[in-house]
Amino acid sequence: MSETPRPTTDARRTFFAARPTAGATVDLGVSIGGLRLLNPVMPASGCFGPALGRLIPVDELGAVVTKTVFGVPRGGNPAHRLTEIRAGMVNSVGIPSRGAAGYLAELHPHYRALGPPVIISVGAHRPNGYAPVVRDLGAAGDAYELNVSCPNLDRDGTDIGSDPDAIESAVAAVRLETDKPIIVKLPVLASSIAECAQAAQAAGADAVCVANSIPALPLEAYTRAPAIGNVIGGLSGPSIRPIVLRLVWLAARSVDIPVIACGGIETADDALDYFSVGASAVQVGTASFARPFAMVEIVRTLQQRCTDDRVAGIRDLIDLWRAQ
Amino acid sequence: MSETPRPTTDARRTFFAARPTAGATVDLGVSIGGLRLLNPVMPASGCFGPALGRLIPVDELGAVVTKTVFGVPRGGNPAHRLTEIRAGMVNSVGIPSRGAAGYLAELHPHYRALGPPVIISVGAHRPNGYAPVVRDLGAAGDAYELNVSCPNLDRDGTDIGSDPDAIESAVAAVRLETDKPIIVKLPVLASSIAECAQAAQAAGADAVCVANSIPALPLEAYTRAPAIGNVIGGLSGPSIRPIVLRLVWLAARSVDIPVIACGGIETADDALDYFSVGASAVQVGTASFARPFAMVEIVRTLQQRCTDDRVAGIRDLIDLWRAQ
Amino acid sequence: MKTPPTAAETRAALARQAAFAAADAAALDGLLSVRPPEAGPRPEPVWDEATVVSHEVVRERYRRLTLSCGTIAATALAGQFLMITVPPHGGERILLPRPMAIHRRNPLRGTIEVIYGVAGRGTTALAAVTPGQRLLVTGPLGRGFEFPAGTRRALMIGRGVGVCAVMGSVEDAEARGIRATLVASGRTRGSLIGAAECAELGARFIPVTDEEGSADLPALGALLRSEFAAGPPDVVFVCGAGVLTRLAAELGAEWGVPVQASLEAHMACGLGYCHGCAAPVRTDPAVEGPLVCVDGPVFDAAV
Amino acid sequence: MKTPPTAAETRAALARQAAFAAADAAALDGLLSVRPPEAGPRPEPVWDEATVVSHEVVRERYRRLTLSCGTIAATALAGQFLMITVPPHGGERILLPRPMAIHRRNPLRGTIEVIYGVAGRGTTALAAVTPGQRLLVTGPLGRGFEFPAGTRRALMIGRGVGVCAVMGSVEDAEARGIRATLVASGRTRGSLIGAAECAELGARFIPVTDEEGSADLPALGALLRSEFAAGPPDVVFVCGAGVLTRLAAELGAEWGVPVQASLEAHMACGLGYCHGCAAPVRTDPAVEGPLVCVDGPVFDAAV
Ligand SMILES: Cc1cc2nc3c(=O)[nH]c(=O)nc-3n(C[C@H](O)[C@H](O)[C@H](O)COP(=O)(O)OP(=O)(O)OC[C@H]3O[C@@H](n4cnc5c(N)ncnc54)[C@H](O)[C@@H]3O)c2cc1C
Ligand SMILES: Cc1cc2nc3c(=O)[nH]c(=O)nc-3n(C[C@H](O)[C@H](O)[C@H](O)COP(=O)(O)OP(=O)(O)OC[C@H]3O[C@@H](n4cnc5c(N)ncnc54)[C@H](O)[C@@H]3O)c2cc1C
Ligand SMILES: Cc1cc2nc3c(=O)[nH]c(=O)nc-3n(C[C@H](O)[C@H](O)[C@H](O)COP(=O)(O)O)c2cc1C
Ligand SMILES: Cc1cc2nc3c(=O)[nH]c(=O)nc-3n(C[C@H](O)[C@H](O)[C@H](O)COP(=O)(O)O)c2cc1C
Ligand code: FES
Ligand code: FES
Repeated sequence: MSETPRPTTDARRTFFAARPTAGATVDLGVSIGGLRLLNPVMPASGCFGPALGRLIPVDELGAVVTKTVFGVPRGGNPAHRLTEIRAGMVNSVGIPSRGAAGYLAELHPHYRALGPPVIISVGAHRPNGYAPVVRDLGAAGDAYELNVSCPNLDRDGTDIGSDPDAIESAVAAVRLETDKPIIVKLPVLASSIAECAQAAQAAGADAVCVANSIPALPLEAYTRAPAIGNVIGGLSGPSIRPIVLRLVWLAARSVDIPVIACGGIETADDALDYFSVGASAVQVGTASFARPFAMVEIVRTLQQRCTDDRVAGIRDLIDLWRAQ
Repeated sequence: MSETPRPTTDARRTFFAARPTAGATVDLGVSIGGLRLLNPVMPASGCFGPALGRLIPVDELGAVVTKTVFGVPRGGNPAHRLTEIRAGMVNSVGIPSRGAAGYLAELHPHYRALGPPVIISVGAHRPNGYAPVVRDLGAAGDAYELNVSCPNLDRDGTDIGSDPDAIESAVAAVRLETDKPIIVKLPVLASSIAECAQAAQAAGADAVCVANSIPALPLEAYTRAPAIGNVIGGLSGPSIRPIVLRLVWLAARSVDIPVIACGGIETADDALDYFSVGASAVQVGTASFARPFAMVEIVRTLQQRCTDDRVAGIRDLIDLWRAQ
Repeated sequence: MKTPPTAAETRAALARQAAFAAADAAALDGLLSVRPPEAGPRPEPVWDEATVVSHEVVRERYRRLTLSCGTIAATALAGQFLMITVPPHGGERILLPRPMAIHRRNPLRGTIEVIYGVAGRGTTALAAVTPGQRLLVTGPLGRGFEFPAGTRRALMIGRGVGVCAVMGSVEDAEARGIRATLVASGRTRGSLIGAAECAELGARFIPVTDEEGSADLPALGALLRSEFAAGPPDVVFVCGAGVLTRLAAELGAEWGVPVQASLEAHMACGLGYCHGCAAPVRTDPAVEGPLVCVDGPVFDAAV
Repeated sequence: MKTPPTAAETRAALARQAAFAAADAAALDGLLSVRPPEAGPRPEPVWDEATVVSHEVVRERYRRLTLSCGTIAATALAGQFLMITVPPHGGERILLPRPMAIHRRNPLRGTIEVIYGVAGRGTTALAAVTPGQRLLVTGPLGRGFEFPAGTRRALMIGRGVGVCAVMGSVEDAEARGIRATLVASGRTRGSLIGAAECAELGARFIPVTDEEGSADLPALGALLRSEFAAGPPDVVFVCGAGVLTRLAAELGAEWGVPVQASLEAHMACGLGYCHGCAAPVRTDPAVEGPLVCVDGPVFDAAV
C-alpha cells in the first residue's frame, strides 16, 4: 500500500492558494438519509475539534463530527491517555464530556461556525441512554452518530455495539426522538458485523459507520507496566485498515443504507480502497494529528482524480480501475 | 517494544552446540489438564510441521501442535494463499486436510517421532462436528485443540468460536469422546472473550488458547484487487500483539483454566508480556517463518533469564520485575 | 542470539528510573494550577514546512535541530512548543507528531532551534533527518512563561533537556532588561545545556550536577537561598523535574514570588481537541481538568 | 502534494501488466504435473547465516547478491531455491522470508549468487543489505531441474529474472559435457541476464527482446525450430513466463522431448508445512494439490 505523500516545497502557500473544490465540476456529493454532503470526507469523532479550523479550510469537508457527547459531564481518564507503539496509536482518553447542555452552550456554536453540516456523536452506557441525549440536543445536530462502540470506558465489559439487540433498541428509541439522520458507529470486536449493521438498519438508522478503534493493551518495554492509564486503549491508524476493510466490505453487502468507513485512512488511495469495497463516505482520525490537512488533501485528490479521468464521480473512478 | 534479536557470528554453530535446556536447573514446566509439558513454548497450528524438525531441535519445545485436521479431506484455497502487507502476514490457506484417517496414517507418525507431546488441532464447520473427528483420532493426540476460530473458511460467516453457546456445545460433545486435555482456540472477533472462555471452561475444557489471526481484507495497490484468492484472510504477526494481549488479559481474569497466548510472539520478551498478563503458555506462529529457531530461542532465553535472576520459574521472574 | 538485557544491572537501572519518575510525579501532586487570564493574545498556530538548516549532536546526549520557519520564528512566545511530524524513515512510520519546546527563536533569520534527546521510536526516527530536508511542523502552541508586570530579576531552573523550555524566557529577559539567572541541572557537566546561550544573552549560568552532588535538592536549595540572599527574584520558571518544581514552589513561598512550571504530557493534536494531554491538576472528577497543550504547558506552581 | 500516479498512463501500464499476468496464468492452465520419483536424495535444508560478499547492480534492473554460505553452496542442486530472511531496515520489518532462485553455486569458494529485481517491500528492504552483513538463509529447498538419463543437448529458456532459475542447470550441463543453449528473453538488451555466464560456461547464448520483436512468441518459436532443425535438444528447461512455458511445451511435443518448468508462488515456510504455495496444477478439489516449495518449484510441463 502506498506511502503517505509529503507536501513539497512551499506546500503551505500552494495549499492555501489552491481551492480546487471551489470551482469543481465533479460532484462528489453524498447523501446520508436526508442530509446532503458536499463530499464524502469528514473527521472521525474525537480526532477533530473547532480548533483544527485554525489550521485548515474546514469548509472544504463534507461534514464535521463532534467528539462524543454524553448526557452528563464526565472527567475522562488518568494519564497517560494516549501513546504510540509500532502497531499504531493507542488512546484511552475516556471521553471527557461537558454533557448535552454544556455541549450546546459552549461547543456547538464553534462547530456550527465552521460551515459544513455538524454530525453530533452521542454516547451512553446503556442502550436506552442515547435517546435522552439526542432529545436534549434537539435540532442542534444535522445528523447524530451513535457511538455504540467506544471501547475505552468499560475496561472489560461488552460494547453495546457488539450486540445486535442492544443496537436495535438504542436506535429505535433515538428514531422516536429525531427526524435527523442517524448513523450508528459499530465496533470491530463483534461476532458478526453483518448482524450489527442489519440491526441498525432495521431499527431505522440512515447509515452505519464502520468502525471504531480496536481495543488493545500496550505494555511498556522491560517493566511491562501498562503504557496508558486505563490499561486498555483503542488501537487506531494505518495498521487497522486491512481489518476494517473487511468489516466495511461485509457491512456494505449486508445493508442498503450507506456505510461510512473509518479506520486508518491517510490518503485518497486509502479512501478509494474503502470506496472500492462498498463504502459511501469516509472518516479520518489518527491521520489528522501528523498531517492536519490530510482530510482536505483527500477531498482535493479525489476531485483531481475524477477530473483527470474525466469521470462524474467516485463510483465511476472505481469502475474504471475495475474494468482494467 | 524490543527489536527482534538477530543471531550473531557463527550463530548456527553456537546454536547447535548449546543445548542449555538439557542440563537446566530451572523448571519451566506447565500443565494443561493432566498433560505435563517440559516448558510453555509450542508452535501455533498451521505454522509448524514435522519438516521444521529438519532445521531445529524440536525436542526442546514444550509440545508440538498439528495443522488443523478436519474429518474428511479438503483441498484448500486458490492462490494466492498468503501474502505480506505492512500490517503483517495475511493467509487464507483454507486448511487443506487429509481428514482424520489420512492424518493418522500419513502425518501422525511423523509428529509423534518428534518427541514432545502432540497436540492435535481439530476443525469442523458446525459445533457438533468436532466430537466425531476427535473420536476418529482416538488416543493419537496427547491433547486436542479445537479450532473454533479459523476465520478463513466462511467468507463472511460467523465463527463458531464467537458464540458462547456454540462453544459450549462443541466442547461438551468432545468431552464425552476423550479424557485427553481439551484446548479451545478462541477467535479475536467475538463480542466477549470472557464469555467465550467461560463457556469453554463450563463445558469441561482444560485450557483456552487466545487467539487466532484477525480476519482482514488486503488489497493490491492501484488495481485494488484482493491480494489473496479467498478475498478474506487472517492477519498475523507482531502488529496483532497489543490486541491479543488485551484478550489474554481478559480471558485469564475470567477463567481458572490455563490460558495459552497466541498472537505475534517473536521473542522471549513478547512471551513474557503475555505471561505478565496471565498466560500460562505461548504459541508461536508467523515468527517461525523468518526465524525457524524462534521457538527454541524463546525457550532458551526464558531458561537463561530465570537462571540469571536466580528464580525458580517464570512467575517469579515476572513478580521480580513487578516489584521494581 | 543477542545477549538479553542483563538481569541485575538492567533492573537496577530501570528501578532507578522508575523511582525517579514516581518521585517526580508525586512531587507535583497538589502543586499545580492554571494561571489567570493571559495578558495578551496568543499567536495563531500554523502548520508549515520547515527546512532543516542544521542538525547536530550537542552536549553528549542531545541533538540540536535548527529549522528555517519564518511563520513560527516571528511569533512564538517564550515557553511555547511546536509539534514536529516525524517523516517516515526506511519504512518506519511515526503516526503522532512529537511536541518539542522552542529552545531559541531568531525572528530576523526566521529560524528556531529545538534540542532533544534520542529516547524512543519517535526521536530515533527524528534523528535521521538531514539538513535541507523539510519537516512538517505546527506551532507555536500552548501558553508559555509570562513575566509578572515589573519583573526585574528572574530565576530559571531547568533539568536536562527541560532547560530548553525556559530558554525562550531567558531571551525575553535579555530583551526586556530583566536580570536572568539560569540553573541548569543534569547528571554530568558534559550533558548540561545553556552555558553558551547564557554567555550570549548575558544571563548568569549556574551549572549543578548529580556527579558533583550540587544537583541534590538540599544542596541546590541552599545554593539558591544564598545566591538570592541579597534579594529574591521576582519570578521563578522551572521545567524538567517534578522534584525541582516542588523545590521552586517552596522557594517561591519563602520569597513570596510566583512560580511557573512547564509540564510534559503525551500529545496527539497539540491544539486542545484530542483531549489526550490531561494535566496532573486536581479538579472535580466529573469535569475535565486542564489540558497541557492549551492550558499549559506552563502552569502556576505553589505549595 | 505529490502528483498522484497519473491516470491514463499509469492505468495503461497497469493494464498491460495485468493482461500479461492473466495471459501468463491462463497459459499455464492444464500444462503442469508433478514429476515421477526423484533419481537421488535431495540435500537436507539448513538455516545458516550467510555473509554478504558483494551486492551490486547488474543489467540495469537487477541486483546480484553474492553470499558466503558453505553449507548451501556445497549441496544445492540446479533449480533449487533458498529463503532469505530480510533484515529489518530502519524499523521496517519484513515478516516473511523471500524465496530466491540459486543463480550460481561455487562450492569451492563456498559462495552462492542470487539475482533479484526490486519489486515490493521485501526486495526494497533487501536492497539495503551491505557487504559484510549477515543474512539468515534457509536452503537448499525444493525439487530442481533434472536431466533425463543420456541427455546430450539441452535447451534452457528464461524470461527476465527467471533466467536465474535455469542457470544452475547450465552449470551442470557444462560439468557433465551436455551442450546447453540458453535463450534469455527480456524487454531490452540492457536487461538480459546470462551472457557473461554462458561465455564462462561455454553455453550458447541467444538473446531475444521485446524491443527487437525477437521475444514475440511466433518469432521465438520460429527461431528455436530453426536453431534445432538439425536435431532437437533432449530436454527443455523453462522459467519466467507462462506463455514461454506453453511455447516450450509445444516445442517439446513437436520434438518429443520432456519439458520442465520452474514456477513461483507466495511462500512462507519453503518446507511444505504452511501450505501457502499451492501450485496451479489441476487435482481433485477434495485433495490438496502439489506445493511449489516441495513438489516444485520445477514441474513437468506438457500440452
Ligand atoms: C510540551 C512538550 C515539550 C517537549 N519538549 C521537549 C524537548 O524540548 N526536548 C525533548 O527531548 N523532548 C521534549 N518533549 C518530549 C518529546 O515530545 C518526546 O515525546 C520524548 O522525548 C519521548 O521520545 P520519543 O517520542 O522518541 O518516545 P517514544 O517511545 O517514541 O514515545 C512513545 C509515545 O509516548 C509519548 N511520550 C514519551 N515520552 C514523552 C514525554 N516525555 N513527553 C511527552 N510525550 C512523551 C510520545 O509522544 C509517543 O506518543 C516535550 C514534550 C512536551 C509535551
Ligand atoms: C521459487 C522462487 C524463486 C524465486 N526466485 C526469484 C529470483 O531469483 N529473483 C527474483 O527477483 N525473484 C524471485 N522470486 C520472487 C521473489 O521471492 C519476490 O517475492 C518477488 O520478487 C516480489 O518482490 P517483493 O518480495 O519485494 O514483493 P512484496 O510486495 O514485498 O511481496 C508481497 C508478498 O507477495 C509475495 N510475492 C510477491 N511477488 C511474488 C513472486 N513473484 N513470487 C513469489 N512470491 C511473491 C512475497 O513473498 C510477499 O509475501 C522467486 C519466487 C519463488 C517462489
Ligand atoms: C484520540 C482519539 C479519540 C477518539 N475519541 C472518540 C470518540 O470520542 N468517539 C468515537 O466514536 N470515536 C473516537 N475515537 C475513534 C475514532 O473516531 C476512529 O474511529 C478511530 O480512531 C479509527 O480511525 P483512524 O484509524 O482513522 O484513527 C477516537 C480516536 C482517537 C485516536
Ligand atoms: C499460514 C498460516 C496457517 C495457519 N493455519 C492455522 C490452522 O490450520 N489452524 C489454526 O487454528 N490456526 C491457524 N493459523 C493461525 C495461527 O495458529 C495463529 O493463531 C496466528 O497466526 C496468530 O499467531 P502469530 O501472530 O504468532 O502467527 C495459521 C496461521 C498462518 C500464518
Ligand atoms: S494534545 Fe490534543 S488536547 Fe492536548
Ligand atoms: S511455502 Fe510453506 S508449504 Fe510451500
